[in-house]
Formats: sequence, structure tokens, C-alpha cells
Amino acid sequence: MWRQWIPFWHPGLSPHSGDVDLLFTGLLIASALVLALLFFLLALFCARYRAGHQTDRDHRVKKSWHWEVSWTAASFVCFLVLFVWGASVYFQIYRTPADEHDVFVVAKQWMWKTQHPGGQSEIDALHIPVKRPIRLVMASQDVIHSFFIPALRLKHDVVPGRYQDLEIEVDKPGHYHLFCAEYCGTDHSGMIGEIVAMEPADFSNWLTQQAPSSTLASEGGQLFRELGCSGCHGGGSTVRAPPLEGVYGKPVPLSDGTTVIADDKYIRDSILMPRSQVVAGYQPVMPSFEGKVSEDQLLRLVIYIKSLAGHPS
Amino acid sequence: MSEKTYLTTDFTLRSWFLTTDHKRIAILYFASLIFFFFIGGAAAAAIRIELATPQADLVSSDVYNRLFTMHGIIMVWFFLIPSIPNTLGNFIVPLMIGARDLAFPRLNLMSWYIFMLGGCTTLFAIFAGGVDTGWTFYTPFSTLYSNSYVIVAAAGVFIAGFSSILTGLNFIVTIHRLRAPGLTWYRLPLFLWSLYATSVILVLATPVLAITLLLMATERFFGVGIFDPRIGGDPLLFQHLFWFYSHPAVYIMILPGMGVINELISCFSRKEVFGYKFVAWCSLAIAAVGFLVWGHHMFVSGQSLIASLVFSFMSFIVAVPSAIKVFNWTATLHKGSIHFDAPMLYALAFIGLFTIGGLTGLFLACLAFDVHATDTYFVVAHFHYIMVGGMVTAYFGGLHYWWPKITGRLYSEYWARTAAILIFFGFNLTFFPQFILGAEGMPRRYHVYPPVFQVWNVLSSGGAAILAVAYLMPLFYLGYSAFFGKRAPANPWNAPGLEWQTSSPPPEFNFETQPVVTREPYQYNERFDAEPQNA
Amino acid sequence: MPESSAFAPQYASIRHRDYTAELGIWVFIATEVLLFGGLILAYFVYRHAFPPGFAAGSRHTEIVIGTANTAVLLTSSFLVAWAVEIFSPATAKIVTWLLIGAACLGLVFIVLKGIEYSKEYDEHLVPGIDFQLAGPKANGVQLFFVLYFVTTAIHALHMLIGICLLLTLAAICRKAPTTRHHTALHSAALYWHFVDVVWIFLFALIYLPGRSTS
Amino acid sequence: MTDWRPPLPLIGAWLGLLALLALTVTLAYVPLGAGNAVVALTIGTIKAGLVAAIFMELWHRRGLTLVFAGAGLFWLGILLWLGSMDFMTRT
Repeated sequence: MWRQWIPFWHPGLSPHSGDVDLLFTGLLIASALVLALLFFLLALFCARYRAGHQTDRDHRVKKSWHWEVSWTAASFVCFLVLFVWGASVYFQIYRTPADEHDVFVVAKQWMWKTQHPGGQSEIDALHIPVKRPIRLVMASQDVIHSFFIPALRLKHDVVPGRYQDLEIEVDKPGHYHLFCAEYCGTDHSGMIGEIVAMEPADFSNWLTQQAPSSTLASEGGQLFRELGCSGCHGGGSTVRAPPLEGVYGKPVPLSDGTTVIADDKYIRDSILMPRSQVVAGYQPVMPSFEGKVSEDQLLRLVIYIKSLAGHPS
Repeated sequence: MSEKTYLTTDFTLRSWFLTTDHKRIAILYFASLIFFFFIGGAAAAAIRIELATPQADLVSSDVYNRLFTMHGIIMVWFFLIPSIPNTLGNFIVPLMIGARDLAFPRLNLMSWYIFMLGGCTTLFAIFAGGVDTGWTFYTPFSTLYSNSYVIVAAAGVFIAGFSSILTGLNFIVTIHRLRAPGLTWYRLPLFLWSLYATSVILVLATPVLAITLLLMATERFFGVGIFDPRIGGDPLLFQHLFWFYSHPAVYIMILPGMGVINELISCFSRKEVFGYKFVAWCSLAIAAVGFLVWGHHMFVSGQSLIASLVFSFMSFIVAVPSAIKVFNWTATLHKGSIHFDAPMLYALAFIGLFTIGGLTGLFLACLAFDVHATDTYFVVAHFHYIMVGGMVTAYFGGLHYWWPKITGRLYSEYWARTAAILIFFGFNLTFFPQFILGAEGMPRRYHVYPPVFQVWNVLSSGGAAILAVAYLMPLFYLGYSAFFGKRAPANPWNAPGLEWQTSSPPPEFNFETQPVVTREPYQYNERFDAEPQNA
Repeated sequence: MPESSAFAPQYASIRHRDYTAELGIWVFIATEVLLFGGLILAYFVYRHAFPPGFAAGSRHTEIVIGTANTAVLLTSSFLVAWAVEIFSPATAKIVTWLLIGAACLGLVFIVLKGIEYSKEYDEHLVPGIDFQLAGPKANGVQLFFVLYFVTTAIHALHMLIGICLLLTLAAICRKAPTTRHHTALHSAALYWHFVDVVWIFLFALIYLPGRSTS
Repeated sequence: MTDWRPPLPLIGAWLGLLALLALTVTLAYVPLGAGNAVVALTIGTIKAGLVAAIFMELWHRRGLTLVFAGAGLFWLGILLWLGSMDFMTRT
């Protein structure tokens, strides 16, 4: 493997990290060529034209423009190639296809809390099966964190106030570093964990061993009742609120005439800022749950509503 | 000495602290900057000692976070940004253009007082308990979660910003209006072109920093959410506003260095700078395009992919003029007559280190690799190659070059060369391992780290020890020479620039008679057959 | 007009000095444009995010006071421009009165602004001190008012500095004005007009949106 | 005794500004949808242009002064354009 020949470089372990490594190699080679040429010329000129050394100093280059134009053009073309290359890989890395195994990541000072749909939750660790794309839905409880797995050449900030999707995939079983890469306060450097990649069979074993009494969706359903959501959104209630069965992933007409897709972000916003996007035909009567639910609980509610997607409305 | 120099016109304290002489103000700045440099340097030393082992042993996490914040704030705003412009620039600009002073001398003095006020405010914040936000003051950490003197520190930076603006304004107007007769734009030394470009950035970018810090402090003080996501604010807006200043600020920190290098390379090659007009316009191009690239600090922050694409493209574009400059400096050496005096050693070191810094900048401009490398030690190494390897090296080079003009004394060439070489090796040993650390994935601002990273950290800390000694050396031999060195002649390097046409040190109003310029700059071979006479 | 007796040694002539000073002021104005530019960017970003909130916030402002203030400031600028135009020893008295008039109009602006602030305080619209507004648009309105207070406060600070400048110049110009004072007045006038231009845009951004809808 | 009177362009600019002020306030109450913002900013720009050209004497200046006056605006344009690009193109 060519990648092992880069000094001090451990090859990346995901489909995209191969592309990143190739890009890195390309950058290294280009830089090495430029540096070699430059240092060679510097050394050559310094040696040959040192003061006192008798050598030909006549016929200095006076008209310089063709030199200037050629090295400007050469740099520009090189840079353009690198730009296009880097950009195309970048769009691959941050592509997030929909239906995959979702894992929920909540970042808070100073820990990573990860939760599998089955309710298995971990702290500063994440178990995943190999060779299968996993969609992470990440949220931050407080400040900006950054989810960084060096072995996968992958990083994304987790900004409070929004959900961030990120797709990860690991080729080889093993334990890999998970870092917080955005400075987040006192224990920033303690906010590290590990990604445990397992063979699919081992992973399902692990899932069953870890299986809690209830799934995230059912915990969300319990919260839904505890917080009183079901009082209005449940069937047969006196207050008229839009039913939530079968809503997830579908377009929702709003009272201002526009339409939104009921995705994670919309559901989250509707819980926190219920009156900003009111469903057509309903009154803006729902109170805000801002400050009353944590990111963990929010996630469970979103997952619960998502689990209602299959039900007929 | 029969005639009076600017140093001997008056000896009272009042004559120093109420002076409007640009040369004395430059000395005031110089003294303050040495002070700040060593404070920032002390913080760096503590950081490197702490990082020699993976565990926390010297300081606690809270102290560590305050140390790197203090290192960043002091070094960026109280050393690098004012370094060359306010000391060498202040001293040399009027001399180079044949003027008797800057356009607004009282404004110049005021800018020093504002700078000191800002500096003292920041120092107060540091010694009262410190700041732990990092020099970037990212919200919502700085506004809602940090438990430290954020507002005071931001106020210090805010105040110092006005000093930058006034200096930039002064330089722009001076270079436009006070040039000696015959000194057309294409006869200006390239140092002035780059200072002009720097001033444009100072004037147009710094106010945005001021307003950003003001909004941040307002949010923190009144608890109103300007950038607070809980009431609909957007933390990324803060980053956009912050980097609108702080990325161009990087060019504030390198352009003057590039300017100095032009002077050094041509003087010690006894040859005019190759492609003068290209180098001149490249300075302005860097200043202008430098405003279009700030989003490359935010490729993983969640800004839109299209914005990332545009900013990445612009970042590659801005590298073109820098590359042109490096090629031109190299071509300048061709068929020159090269002397390896201390300033030239610094200049050669600059070319090498700046090129490495610039090339690794391309790595970071490259979107997909930046996803891996951003916020790791790769970035730390990259910007130290630019700012320390580039700017500080250029600053030392320029300082040695103009030292005879500033003090009227000659320094010890032996010690100067030793220090230059030591700085070069110490620097590379300190920062090259950090590229490897970053490529392996060690995040920046880490107080404790996994033991796999230790080898490179130890190397880096060892290099830092050498670097610390090397940076202390000039303090002694330059300090010694300022009082006991041999008297310098008016033109020790046999250079044609106007600043060498007056005595060393210059009289109070610089020139006895108004100089008139009749030729292009850097006419070394035509006017001077003699080789430079050295100390 | 009498030339001022001396000029600083870095200048070649009086005209050289004046020309240099004017350039300096223009560079300073460029700086100021970017100072307000940061606020304007924040305004547009949040207006884009919360269109109804910003329209509602705007409707909470006092358009009568805002319009009156704009007229006051435009008139004050006119007086200053007039003073610059006719400046000479013969007209020293009139120039002095024009400047005092302009400064007084500036003070009227500040007083009206103060009245507006106190009204907003009474309506509980001051974020961070007393902000009580609930409902779907609360976030947008709060952001609007944060930016409103920061921007207008910075603008008012500029006004206060300008008023001091104008009054100082009025005091100086009373007796034997020279070319040097003309330069100073010209510079101060440019600054004053700039503060006026900023207000013209703030007026359009703060008071006018959302008036045609409810 | 004519040298104390304001020149006609000044008076014209002043009256024009007040007229534009009245116009913009009136138009703000006319429902134009998104057009309201455009109208308000256009009239604002015309007013600012009047102040700059007449009161600030840019009409009589050329070269460098115009470049400097334009530079601030140009960079403001960069800030607003690139700064809002992210927020306009987010998905």
C-alpha cells in the first residue's frame, strides 16, 4: 500500500479517508517539489554568487515579465488543480444520505454522550459495526464542540442550537481516538473518547448485551406523556393540535402559506419555538419548551415522533 | 559628535513621553514591544514545559487555558501586529520618503498612548485572574460559559485596535502626501509598498473587530443573546465577523515582514529586486484578496458548503501573489554578489520558513484535507511558520539592518550570526514536529494528550528551549551595542535608500536639506562599486 | 483670509497641510464605514432569519421621533455645510451662530433619542434590562432591539463627539479665524456629514420596515 | 452683503433631502411587499449620495478623495456580500 510510505502517517480507515490520504500525498509531493527546487536554487545562487567569488555576473536578466507571467500561471494552474481535487473529496465527505443506522450524539462540557436507537447509551465511547455507513445526529448542550476522529480524517463542529448530520464508516475493527477539536473550556482536553468498530456479528451481540429496558423511542413516548404533549397532540383531546402520526419526513403546510419538510430540525424547532412555524389551520397556542427539556430529552422526543412516521394519521 | 541627533536633543522624561518625533515614538513602541514579547514568550515557555509530558504536571487545566489565551492575545495584538509597522515602520517610513515626520505626529503619539492603555487593560485582565477563551473569543463559550475576565481582556484588545487604526491612517496619508520631490510610486522602496498595503488592512479590518468585540461584551454583560442560539442568535455570525478582521490580520502580520525582506535581499545581493512592479502590486493584491478568504477558518463549522467552496477558491488565489514574491526574491539572488551578514541570514531563513508556512497553508486551504487538519497542531505549526518563522525572523533581520541607523552604533556581527543560526534551528525543531503531531491528529489547545503523541511533543519542547535562549541573545548583544558599540557611519551597508543619506542616528527633523530623488530604488551596482564595509 | 502663522515642519505649504488633513479624514471615514458595517451585517443576517420579528420590532419604534430626528439631522448638516461654504473673517459671527445652531440641533436629536429610549423602557422593550415580550416573534424582536440599541447608542456617541467638535470650533471661530481653522472646520464638517449619512441608513433599516403590514 | 448666504446647491440639496424623507416615510406605508425594503434602501442611498456629493463636496473632488470615499463602501460591500453568503446558501 502506497499510503504506508508516507512518513509518520497511519493510513485512514474509511472509504473517504483513502481519498484524503491520496490528496495529502499529492499535496506533499507538490510541496516537496517546490521546496526542493527553491532550496536548490537558493543554495546554488548563494554558493555561486557569494561575494568575492569570481564568476560570470554579466547579462543579468532585466526584462522580467515573461518569467513573472510563467511562474504566476504555473502557480495558478497548480492551485486550481488542488482546489478542485480538495473540493470534490470534501463534498463526498460531508454527503449525508438519508436512511441509515442513526446514532445520536450529545456533546456537553466535557463529555460525549452517544445513544443508539435501541436505547443503548454510552459515554465517551461509540460502538459501531464496520463497513456500514452510520449517520450521526449531533447536538450540543452548551458551547461549540467538534467531533473529530483522526483515523477517519473526519471532523465536524457541533454547534448548539442545531442538529448536525455526519456520516461515518469504518473499514477495520479496532479502537480509535475520538477528540473534541473545538476549544470548549476547562476540561477540553479531557473530552476524548474512543470509537470501537466491530464486526457486524460482534456488534449485534454487543447491542443485545447492552440492551436497556426501553428504546429511545419508548422513552421519548414516556416523556411525551409526562410533559403533557399527549394532552393536546393525542387523539380525542379537547385542545386542537395537529396529530403527529405519519408526519415525520412529510411536507407540512404552514399558516403563512409556505411548506416545510417535517425533519429533525423542524420538530426540534417546533418544540422550542412552537409559534414560529405554525401548521396551517391551527392556532398558535402551544407553549415553548425552551429551557424545560435537555438536549437528551429533545432527542428522545424527536425519535419518538419519528417512530410515529409509519402510523397512519 | 558635534551636531545633535534625535537622541541627544533633549534628555528629559518629558521630551520622551510628550515627543512627536516619529523616531522617539518608534523607540517608545520598541521598548513596550520587548516587554510584551517576553510576557507572551514566558507563557509559551510554560506551555511547552507542560506539554513535555502527556499528563498534567506543571499547571492545572484552568491555568493552562489561561496561558495559551494570554500567549495568543499578547503575541497577536501586542506584539505581532504592531511589531514592524510601529517600530521599524515608524522610524523608517519618513526617512525612506525623505520627509521630516509622519503626516500627523500628534496622532502618532496618541496611538502609542492608546496602545499602552489597551496593553495595560489586557495585562490587568491577565493578572487579575486571566482569560480562558482562547484569543478567538468564540461565543457562546466567551459570553455564557467562561468564568474569567473576558470583558476586560476584550476591552484591552478593543482599545489597542484604535491604535492600529491611527497608525494605519497615518502611514497611508504620509505615503500619499509627504514623498520627497521626484519620489514617484515606482521609485518607492518595496518596504513602503508593503506597509501601505498593511495600513489599508489596518484601517479597513480593525473596526470590524472593534464592533465584534463590542457585541460580544454586550451579550456577556447584559445577558442579551446576540449570538446566543437559545434565542435565535447564530454563533457562526460571530465567527464570520471575527475572521473578517482576524484573517486579514494575518496579512498585517506578514506583509511588513515581506517588505523588510525586499530591502535585505537586495542590499546584501548588491542588486535591485527582481520584478519590482510585480512584487509591489503583489503586496496590494494580498491585502485586497486577503479580505475574501476568511471563511477558510470555518470549513468544519457548519457554514454552507457553497460558502466553503468560495472561500477555499479565494484562499488558493491569495497564495499566488505570495508565491510570486518568493520566486522574485530567489531570482534577485541570481548573479548578485551575496554577503552573508546577519540580516541576510535572517532574510534567507525567512524565505525558507515562509515558504514552508505558505505551502502548508495550501494544505489547509484544500477543503478535504482541512477537515482533518483544522484545529489540530498542523494549524498551530502552519501559522507559527508564517508568524514566527516569517514575521519575527523578518523583524529581527530588519532590526539588525537598521540598528546602526536607529542607535548610531554597530552590533557584534559574530553574536548576531550565531543568534540567527540558533533561531533558525531552534525554530524548526520547535515547530516542525507539530506538523507531524497535527497530521497524526493531535488537537490544539490540549492540556493533556494521549501518550502516543509524546515523542514529537518532547522534540518540540526541546526546540523551544533552544529558541528561548536564541531569542534572549539579541537582548544582550544589541543592548550592549546600543551603549558601548562602535560608532556607526551614516551608511554602513553602502545602500542607496534615502534613510542612509542622513547621519546615524538622524537629526531631529531627519534631513538637513530636502532630498530630491532622481532614480529608481535599489541601484546598488550603478552607484556603488564598493562592497559593504562591515563591522 | 489670513494664513495661519506656522505649519508643522513635515509640510511644504499651507495647501499641502490642508490637502493632507482632508485625506486623513476620508481614511478615517472609511474606517467608520466598516465599524457600522459589522452591525449592518448582523442586522441583515438576522432580518433574513426573522423577517416577521424584525417587521414587528420596527413597528414598536417611534416613527414620529425617528422622522423628526432625521429632519433635524439633515438640517443640522445643512447648517454646517453652509458655515464651511461662507467661512471667512468677515462672516465669523454668522459662522459661529451657524455652528451653534447645528450643535443645538444635534442636542435636540440626542434629547429626542433619549425620549424614545425612555418610551421603549416603559414598554419593556430593552433587552438585558427589562424585556417582556412573549409570543412567536419574541426572539426576532429581541434581536432587533439588541441591534437597535447597540447601533443607535454608538451613533449617539458619534453625535456627542461631533457636538463637542462643533462647539469648540464655534468658540474658536468667534475671533480672527485663519486658514488653519478653516481646515479644522472642514474636517469636522466631513465627520458630521458622515454621521448624518449613517443615520439616513439607520432610519431606513430601523423605522421603515413592516409599516405597510400589521 | 451677499457672501453670507448659502449657495443655491446647498439649499437645493437640503430641501431635496427633506422631500425624500417625506417620500420614503409615505412609501413605507404603501404595501409593496418586498418592494418596501428596496424602496427604503434606494431612497436612503439617494439621500446619502446627495449628502456626500453636495455637503461633503465630493462633487468637486476627484481622483484620490473619490477612491478613498469609495474604498470604505467597496469593503463594506465585501463584508455584506461574503458575510451573508453563508446564511443565504445554508440548507
